[in-house]
Amino acid sequence: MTHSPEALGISIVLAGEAGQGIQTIEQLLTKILKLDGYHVYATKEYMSRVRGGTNSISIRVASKPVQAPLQRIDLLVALDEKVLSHLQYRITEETIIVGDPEVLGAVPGILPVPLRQMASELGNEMYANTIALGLISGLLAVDAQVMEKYLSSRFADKGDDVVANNIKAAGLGYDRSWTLRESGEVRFSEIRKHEHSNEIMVNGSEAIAMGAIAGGCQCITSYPMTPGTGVITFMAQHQHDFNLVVEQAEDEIAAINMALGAWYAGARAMVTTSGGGFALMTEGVSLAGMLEMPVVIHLAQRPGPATGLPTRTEQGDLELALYAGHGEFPRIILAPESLQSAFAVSRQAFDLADRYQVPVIILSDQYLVDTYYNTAAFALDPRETLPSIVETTEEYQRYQFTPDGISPRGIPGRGLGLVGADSDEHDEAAHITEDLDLRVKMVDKRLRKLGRIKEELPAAGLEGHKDWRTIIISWGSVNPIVREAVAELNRNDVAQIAIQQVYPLPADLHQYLKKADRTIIVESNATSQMGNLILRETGHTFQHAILKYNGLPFTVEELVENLRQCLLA
Amino acid sequence: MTHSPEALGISIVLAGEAGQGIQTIEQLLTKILKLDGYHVYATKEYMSRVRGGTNSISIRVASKPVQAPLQRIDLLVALDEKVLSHLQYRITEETIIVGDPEVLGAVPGILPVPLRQMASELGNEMYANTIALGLISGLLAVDAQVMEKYLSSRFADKGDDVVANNIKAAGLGYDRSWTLRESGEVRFSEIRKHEHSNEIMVNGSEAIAMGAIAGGCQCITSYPMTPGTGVITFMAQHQHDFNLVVEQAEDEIAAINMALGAWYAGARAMVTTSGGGFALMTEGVSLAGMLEMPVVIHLAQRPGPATGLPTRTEQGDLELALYAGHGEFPRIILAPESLQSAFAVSRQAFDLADRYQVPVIILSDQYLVDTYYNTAAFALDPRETLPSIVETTEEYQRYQFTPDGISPRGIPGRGLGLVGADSDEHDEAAHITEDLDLRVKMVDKRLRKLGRIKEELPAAGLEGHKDWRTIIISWGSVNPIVREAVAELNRNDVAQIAIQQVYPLPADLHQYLKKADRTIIVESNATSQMGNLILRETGHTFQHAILKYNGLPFTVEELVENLRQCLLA
Amino acid sequence: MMHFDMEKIDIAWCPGCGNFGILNVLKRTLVDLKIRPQDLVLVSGIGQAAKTPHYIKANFFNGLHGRALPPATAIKAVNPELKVIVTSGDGDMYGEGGNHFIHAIRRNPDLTVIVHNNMVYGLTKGQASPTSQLGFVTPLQVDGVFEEPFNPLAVAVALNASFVARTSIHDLALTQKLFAQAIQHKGFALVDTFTPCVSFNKVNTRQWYQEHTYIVGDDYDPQDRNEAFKKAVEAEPWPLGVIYKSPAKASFEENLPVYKNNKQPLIDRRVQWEKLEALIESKKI
Amino acid sequence: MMHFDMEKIDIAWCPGCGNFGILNVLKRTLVDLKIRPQDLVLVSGIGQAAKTPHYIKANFFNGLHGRALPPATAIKAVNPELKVIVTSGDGDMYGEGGNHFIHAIRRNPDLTVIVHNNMVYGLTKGQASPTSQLGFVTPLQVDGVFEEPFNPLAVAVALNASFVARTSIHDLALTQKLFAQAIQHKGFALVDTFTPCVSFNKVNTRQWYQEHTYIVGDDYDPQDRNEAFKKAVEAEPWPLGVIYKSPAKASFEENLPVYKNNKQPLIDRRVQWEKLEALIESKKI
Ligand SMILES: Cc1ncc(C[n+]2csc(CCOP(=O)(O)OP(=O)(O)O)c2C)c(N)n1
Ligand SMILES: Cc1ncc(C[n+]2csc(CCOP(=O)(O)OP(=O)(O)O)c2C)c(N)n1
Ligand code: SF4
Ligand code: SF4
Ligand SMILES: [Mg+2]
Ligand SMILES: [Mg+2]
Repeated sequence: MTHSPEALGISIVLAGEAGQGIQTIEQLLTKILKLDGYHVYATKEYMSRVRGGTNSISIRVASKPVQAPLQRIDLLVALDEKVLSHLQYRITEETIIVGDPEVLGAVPGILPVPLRQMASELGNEMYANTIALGLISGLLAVDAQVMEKYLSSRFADKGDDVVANNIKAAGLGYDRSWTLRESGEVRFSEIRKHEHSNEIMVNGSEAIAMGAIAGGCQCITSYPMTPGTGVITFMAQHQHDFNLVVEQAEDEIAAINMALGAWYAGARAMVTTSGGGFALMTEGVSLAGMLEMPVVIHLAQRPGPATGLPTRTEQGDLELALYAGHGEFPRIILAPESLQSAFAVSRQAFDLADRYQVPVIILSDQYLVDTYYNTAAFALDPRETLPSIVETTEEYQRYQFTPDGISPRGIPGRGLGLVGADSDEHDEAAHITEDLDLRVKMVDKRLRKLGRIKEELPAAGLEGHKDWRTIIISWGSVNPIVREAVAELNRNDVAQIAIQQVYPLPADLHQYLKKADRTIIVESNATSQMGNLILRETGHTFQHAILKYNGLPFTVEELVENLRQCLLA
Repeated sequence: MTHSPEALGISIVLAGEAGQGIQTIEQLLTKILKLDGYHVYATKEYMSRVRGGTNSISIRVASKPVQAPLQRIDLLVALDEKVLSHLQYRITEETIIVGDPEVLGAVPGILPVPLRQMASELGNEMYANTIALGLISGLLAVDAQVMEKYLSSRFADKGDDVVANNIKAAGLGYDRSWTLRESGEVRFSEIRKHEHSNEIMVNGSEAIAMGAIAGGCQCITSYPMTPGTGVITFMAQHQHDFNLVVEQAEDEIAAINMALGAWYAGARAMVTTSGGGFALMTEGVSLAGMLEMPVVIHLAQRPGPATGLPTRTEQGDLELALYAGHGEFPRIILAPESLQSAFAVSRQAFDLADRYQVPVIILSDQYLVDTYYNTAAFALDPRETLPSIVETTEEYQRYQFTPDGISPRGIPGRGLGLVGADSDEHDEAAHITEDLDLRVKMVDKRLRKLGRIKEELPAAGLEGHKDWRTIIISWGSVNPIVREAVAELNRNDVAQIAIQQVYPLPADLHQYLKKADRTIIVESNATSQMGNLILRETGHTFQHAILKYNGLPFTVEELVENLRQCLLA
Repeated sequence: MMHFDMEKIDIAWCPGCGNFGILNVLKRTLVDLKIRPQDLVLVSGIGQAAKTPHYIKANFFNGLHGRALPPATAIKAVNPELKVIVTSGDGDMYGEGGNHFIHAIRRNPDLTVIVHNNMVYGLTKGQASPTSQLGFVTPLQVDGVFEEPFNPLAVAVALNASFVARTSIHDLALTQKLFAQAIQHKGFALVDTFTPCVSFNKVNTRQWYQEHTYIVGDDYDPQDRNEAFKKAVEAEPWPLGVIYKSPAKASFEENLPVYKNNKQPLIDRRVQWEKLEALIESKKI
Repeated sequence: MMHFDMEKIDIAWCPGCGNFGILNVLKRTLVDLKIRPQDLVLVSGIGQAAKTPHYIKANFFNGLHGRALPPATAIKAVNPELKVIVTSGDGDMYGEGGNHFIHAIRRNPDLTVIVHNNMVYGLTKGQASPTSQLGFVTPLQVDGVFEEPFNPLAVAVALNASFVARTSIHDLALTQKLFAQAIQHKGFALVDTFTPCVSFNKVNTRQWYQEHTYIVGDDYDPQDRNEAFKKAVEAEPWPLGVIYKSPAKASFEENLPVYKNNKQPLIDRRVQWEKLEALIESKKI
């Protein structure tokens, strides 16, 4: 394998029980690393419990921007002994394991750091985590001043003592790191630093929530469900600033029906949920189809069926999203791959929903919403996201027939007209009908919008050298991992199509697939749902499917390995 | 067109407002026709209201068994004037329209029969319907004794007067028919009579309900929803005889979760619903997948999206049935085409669910459940439908790994063991787990069952001459209509595959499609959902799709016409 | 009254159905209260009662069976200037929609909720509804209903609903009075309205309602919650009138932070670009 | 007590969580009542409380969030010989599961329903539950809860539930007494159980419960529905004990025609082939 620390950066993992404070180390560490000019990437895997168990945070520090997890661990900070078996498969001969011998016991190959004892000496065991932070910072050659400055500002509101103690604790760890480095016990390859103080660090949930706000979202109604909850939580925190109605519904059925009512009355609204909650919304999705009511649904996938693995990741709900709701009506499904596109797609979702009067589903997953890295500040220009609402006249008819099937959308109280919305088959004025010829016209009207959507959505595009013969396809959060793996392969004959527009699929997809000698699909599910969709839409069958469904994201190394095998076959 | 009354029989339509009594005429008439030795077929189309509007019942009387509706009307009994415009498109120059001039007014081309006046002369306007009945019976040359005998037995419990008056009324109509026939005003081709007193007449709902009882169904929990309600209503009526628990749930979510609880405790249970209700059940379908709990779901389709056309027919929920529920798990979907197969499939559904521990969906539609004709009495042999439940030992583990993925199913209270059911990812003992290797094994175990199902389900088979070059594919209730249309076409080069096993599709399908020069798909929906499924499963794209989605079933004549056009193309 | 009448429509109800009375009284009340059709939204689920919005010339949202309250709540939250009235059936509101009924009361949006309580499922042809009385025989409840009938008033009192009333359509004057009070009340106002289904409920007829109800006396104080509970559980005869009024409380919309300092409906507000820029900026560290 | 203990398990609750107390009291009660694990089914939805069935050695059905009551009802209907106990959370039972809560009470299946009421959503990290108190601040309810808290006891009394009790896990003896009574009661028996969530509810702590509750006196008569309602709406201090017992009524299973003349569980019955043959025969005319 070619993956060297030089190429891939350094892979650090913080692991321990829920409640032991790895999150504290993580939050401080990633910020300090970023401030110091490193490219930082972090993702987490955790159990569905509040205390105990084993959780881990994987951090990559690199000379170039990175957006994918590594399998290998270079530096493991183990806060309890269960961690070692939990992460066994990621630990190599070169992995440096740092831990407190008091906690871990006598594990061979461990670099013992008496964190607790050192903390006690400082007067409080709580500082063990800060010591660990200093230690890692030192091992990574972080500028001590940057570290101290950040700690000062971070703890400023806790008082001078806390600041001083934290700086002291971090310093203790930092000093220890020098001993280790100098003794030659720990040596990481050098990582270049950059000036990127203009970049931001947010996770997928935050990116989606901010994108929604930029998209004019004014109302979010949802029922808590991991990993969908992050979006509504973020919006709740910022509701005062952004004039948001944030309502925790009694169930997901209420949530989606509220969102439809909100759009009807003139607001832009969304819901956020996961597979089980979305399953409950499917009648409401069908209602959106019939009412031609815009609505934005964030569906953050986790492994199913049923309750499944609530805090893990999967791409197992694509088909559910595609076909949810009885009867036939158009929809749009978008699966952002990165923080930038999470923001952009989420913003765009509101415009698309409004423009075509269809449900738009943002299909993310636990991996995407819980991952963050430094990235360019989200661009806010152009600022126009005016809703396409018309002032009604007395003759206004909500479902007026039009060539492209899109009827001007009025709202109650704005104009002289009256605005209906009807879940039965209806006439142009939205009144219930049993005229079966009208029925056919209304079905055609609704479906016609899909033609328009297909015309207007962009092409997929292909990434790779012009001599490509193999195409690798993936979608959503898997794309950047494939991208890095393909870069690692470094072959002229391999190209990638990274789908983010799941439905309707980009029109140019078929043309590329037809030309390929070899096609490979990569998905985080067991039945290759995207492969099935592409087959259905283009008739194309993939030669290889690389599928992962143990609840964890792909890693770069395993994808490189899997792709190599496919390319050999 | 070749359709002659000789070939197709006589097409009679009774039409009027809801509440005017067309159902009474229908019920009496079809019984009498059957008793008299005719092959009788009847189907209804009605509006979503209790009174008013326009409903119609189409009856075919033929020399051979018929199972498909005709477009053409030979004899129209119009109980109100709205009927004429409502049925305009089915009325030809030859159509004989019988109606009361008092009610219809002076409509040109109508054969006026003063039904009301005649009834008043008998002392009660209520008898107008019986007079109409006699009239139609006479026009069809029904044996007057058969008619009278049936009326006597039918009204016996209402007292001698009612019997006498009904016979008198029917006689009046009957006599009038002779005048009409002798005057030459009405002349139908002769239809042969047969001895088939051993045959039964039930509609699709009743066939499914009886099949369920034969399949050992002991419990039905549902929330009323047209057109799914017929099945639970029939079972409610017969619950005392068959030891059934029949419970109207508070909503569809309760219904499916109750059914799962019932199977868990050892009963065979089902739910019946339509698209909107099924949409609400999808989280429960996913739960069935995770619990590996058998369950039988009758999904009677009606046009969507949302409330749509509640009393009409469509095949628009195939994709919903296929992909309902988040996450990945196997399921079986069966779409019966006839009363015989409605009974057989419904019975079989319980065995399949039990055997493979998966949800089995019976996909019918309003047309199928509301249609009836004379058919052989349902065969009850062999009588074995023993549930495959094991007595548990102390070591019992509900999700024990097995080569085919099917674990022996125990139930609580039967044996020394304990039986768990868990909606989280779980270990063999059904306990919640976050062991991600176990997760993969459990996914594989669940999906492995599909392989077994595919092996054991029968082939599709093809109907047609050995020289076929064109294949016409349809599914469910559309099959018999295609069958009759293909017979009408009478071409050696056309064959039919009538799918009733929707998922997994029959294994031999692809082999036929590959050999065909021309393939045509016929479906009652707007987007060719079966076509999409076949494309996804076999890579095959149909040259022609004949799609109907105005809420009415196909008719033989329109299919003949459509197919001819495809064959010319 | 003219402006709430539809032009030519074919009303899908059976002759003699109590829904006609409710429709007429409602239209008359709306005229009396000088409500503009443009400012009114009628919301319903699915059922015979739920067709009411199709027969009144106003804005309407005829959604899913059981799901009238969530969109109604949201409409009001998005534009508090609209008058929002829910007209739906007993099955819709207390059966399929039961969870929303509970939680909407807890939220207390400023809605008028008229439940056409015919103690049966009309549209689906006669099954028991949650309010069907013990022993009521139907095609599904062949031995008669044995489940404890749902008492919407008692439950609403238990949830401390802000306005709880019962009327019966045999008394048009009372019905109009209560509709008017409910519409003028700020907060969740329930008017459970007894109404005959002439096709599927042969027990609880217009006459039966007349004979089995009485109007609460002028001395009855709907502000006493314990008394209200006692009244709410009374049956045969059933009390009609305002059964309960909770101590004054803010409506859902009033509680929403978004309207605390600014009464503009959401539609009139735009994205706060500066604040969003600042928020993004704050993520640089 | 041994036979309800699991071998080696890793309980996913936080140290100090009230669920431990409920688990232990429940196991002890089951032993005292001499219930065989094989004859017991524990049913739950999803949440921290809903994990309880995984920690008791018995049959269990751990279904979907909010959906504990429908399968529990069906299990009892299919095999009335089983003892069925539901142990789930306040969000599960009164939020997502609210509609089943209402209608299960109406049906009155012979279930014991223990609601671990910690006034918060534990598993999803601290959002308000329907029973969260006014002003309770959470990551989602940033200005504090303003919706009227759901009062399960008052609603149960309004629905004429057959057995309605409240306990608090700070009082183990009372809890065991009430669990035992509820399990022995025939019909729907609700025990709303106050329990601290040490991670996400810093207001309603063990001590808070201790300080804000009292046990109803011996003179309190739970058979008087109006008195029960008064008691049920009392708060701060909250009454503990049996709040209401309805007049004796048949359970759901007893009402089912299938058990009227034959007590055999369904599993022991076979298809009535002769009757089916006769039914088919009857369709020949
Ligand atoms: C999800 C769903 N389930 C079931 C139905 C069928 N359905 C339509 S109306 C209705 C009940 C109507 O009863 P009610 O609300 O009392 O209204 P009524 O017709 O008596 O006025 C039912 C069950 C539906 N449309 N959608
Ligand atoms: C359909 C669905 N919606 C949401 C969730 C997420 N969820 C799991 S548990 C829970 C709430 C738990 O609260 P409660 O029932 O009070 O239990 P606790 O954890 O407090 O014991 C939620 C919202 C889910 N699993 N399924
Ligand atoms: S069925 Fe009943 S509720 Fe429906 S319109 Fe007729 S009388 Fe009214
Ligand atoms: S989060 Fe709360 S309810 Fe859950 S285990 Fe911890 S203390 Fe108990
Ligand atoms: Mg009703
Ligand atoms: Mg809770």
